[in-house]
Amino acid sequence: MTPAEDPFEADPQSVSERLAAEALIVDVGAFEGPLDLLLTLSRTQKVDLRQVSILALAEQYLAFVERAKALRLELAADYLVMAAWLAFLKSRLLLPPDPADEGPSGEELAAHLAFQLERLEAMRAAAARLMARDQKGRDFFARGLGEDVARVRRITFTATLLDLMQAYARVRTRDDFRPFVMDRDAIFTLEEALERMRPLIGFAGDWTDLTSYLPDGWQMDPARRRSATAATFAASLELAKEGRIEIRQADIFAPIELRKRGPRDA
Amino acid sequence: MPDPENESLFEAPPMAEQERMVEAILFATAEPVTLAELGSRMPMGSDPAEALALLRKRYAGRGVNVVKVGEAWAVRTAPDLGFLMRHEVVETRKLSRAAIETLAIVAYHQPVTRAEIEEIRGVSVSRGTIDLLIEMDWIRLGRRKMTPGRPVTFVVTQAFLDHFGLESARDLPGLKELRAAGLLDNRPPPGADLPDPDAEDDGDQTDMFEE
Amino acid sequence: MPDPENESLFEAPPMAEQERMVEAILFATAEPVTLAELGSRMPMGSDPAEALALLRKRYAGRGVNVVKVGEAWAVRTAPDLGFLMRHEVVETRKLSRAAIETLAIVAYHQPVTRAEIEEIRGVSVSRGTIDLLIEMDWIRLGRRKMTPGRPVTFVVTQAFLDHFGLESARDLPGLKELRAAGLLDNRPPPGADLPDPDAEDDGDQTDMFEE
Repeated sequence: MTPAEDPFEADPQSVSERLAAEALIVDVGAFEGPLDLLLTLSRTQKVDLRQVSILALAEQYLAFVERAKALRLELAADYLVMAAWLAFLKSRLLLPPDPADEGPSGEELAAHLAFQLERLEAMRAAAARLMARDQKGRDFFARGLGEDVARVRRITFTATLLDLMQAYARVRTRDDFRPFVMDRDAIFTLEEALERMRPLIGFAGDWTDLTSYLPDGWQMDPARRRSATAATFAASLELAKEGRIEIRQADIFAPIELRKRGPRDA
Repeated sequence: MPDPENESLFEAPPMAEQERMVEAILFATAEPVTLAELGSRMPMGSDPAEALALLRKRYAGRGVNVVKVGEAWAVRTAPDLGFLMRHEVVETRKLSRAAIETLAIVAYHQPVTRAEIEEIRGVSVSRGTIDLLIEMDWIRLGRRKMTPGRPVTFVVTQAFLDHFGLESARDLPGLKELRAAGLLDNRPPPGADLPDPDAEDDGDQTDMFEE
Repeated sequence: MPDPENESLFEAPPMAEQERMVEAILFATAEPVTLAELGSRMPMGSDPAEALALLRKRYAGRGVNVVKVGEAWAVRTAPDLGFLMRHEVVETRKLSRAAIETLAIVAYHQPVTRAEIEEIRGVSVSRGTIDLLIEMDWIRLGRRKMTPGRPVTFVVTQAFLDHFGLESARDLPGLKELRAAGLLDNRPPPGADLPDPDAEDDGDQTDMFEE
């Protein structure tokens, strides 16, 4: 970026420059976004990227956008965002710095843009060098023939990271796609049992049969009753551990009874 | 021996170079190679027979040998070292959908209880699925959870991390990132409206209470 | 060096024999093999590192070479003989420019986040590009970055190194020059005037790990 350069040098566009701009507009779909276009424009300055005039580049870009507008070409939003930003940058570069302004200077912004262009150019070159390397299966080769010595067949199951991530995505988004259904209507969880029992035991002054704590509608179906009983029993053990209730059973297979444990009993 | 007339017309590579060529071709080719094929692939004026004889001598007594297979030639492991090759071929099978989903939930939510896995998958997890994943050494038992009932939890193993090339389970991308990377279609999964493909697991839902 | 105590307990084969074993294993396997894998397949008390060093020297300049791929070892044909293998070339999928550039950025900037890739390329990474590179087993997930949002990062794989004949990512062409020129620095834009490319990743992606 060379601020000393005459800012109006690029203004009266030569015929060839205008033709070049026309060609760019025809190709706009071929660019991968504004940065790509800016990099292409910067090449028309025919200088080392480190010497590129960001001001001239901004002018070129703005001219490009104007022309596209005149031709009623639909430009993607990010091209217009970049145009607005470059117009802002241009004004910063042309106007004397405002001492009251705390933001980055025009020079800093221009230097960063130059850095971005140079970095993108460098990565393009690096990509080209990478692809030009000797590649396996093209320039050098791995063993072509499998060994046919006696083999022990062992079955292993395999999955890729992609399978794993897709499976998780599928599970976590399944509910987005279907009406809510209770999949486990025959399972009463320990957490549910605890939630149900905590408020109820406050009223259980005397010994009460455990089965009276089963939720409504869970007594009839055997599977549901079994699940609810197990969960309620486990929950009462938990409450007993917390010191909130006492449990007793008169005999083997006799009903299990529980009652609230008063604070004085503790 | 190379034809002296050919030698004057086409500068054949030195014999050491020809031997290198035969070596590379035999190594990389999926099928045993005949002398004629060798000759057609090497530069004009080469003498594959002599190069092969030299190569054969060079590999005599080594860990791999140049052997004749019918009318063709190949590099093979020395027969006395076959025992080293026992692990070479393992039959691999894709994990079932139930297993991969269970595995994914353990990886993303560890330590996770069986009840939590079922909560997230929306169907019960058959015991075989957990057993298989444990047997594969991809999940193992973690600490018991400090919640009522102190249920056992499952966590993923080092072998799991190695297999999936992860440094830690925390490096797995989140849902947002999956969506951003295009791994997460916003379409319903195939079969979402069809009978649940996991129905196979739904049968013995109650078995966990019969333990 | 072999542990002298082990040596007395388990009679390790002579070094020449160990070299043959390493030779057989490396020849038989298309995938690179780590020293640990070699050790686990060889008899107790073997010293795969020394055997490998001998083998490597033996194959220097031959038609096939012993090459280092990341932390593993493989036998590959010498690159100068590629012209002989025209029959073996399998047409590989032509990568898009976006995919090639994304791959290069991951290789040179790793570990790199998706937002950083987009910042460098100036466009969002198109749907499926990352997906494709993961599927080809050329990039994989690395550690999460210790920045707000803890975004996932991408790094290149051993298969990538193997494909491009690199011992390690440090051997990428021009890496030193790029680093010296400061072109691999993560330089944030001055001020907040440019739209922050990281903004989208700053969301609640950690929420899934919070109980």
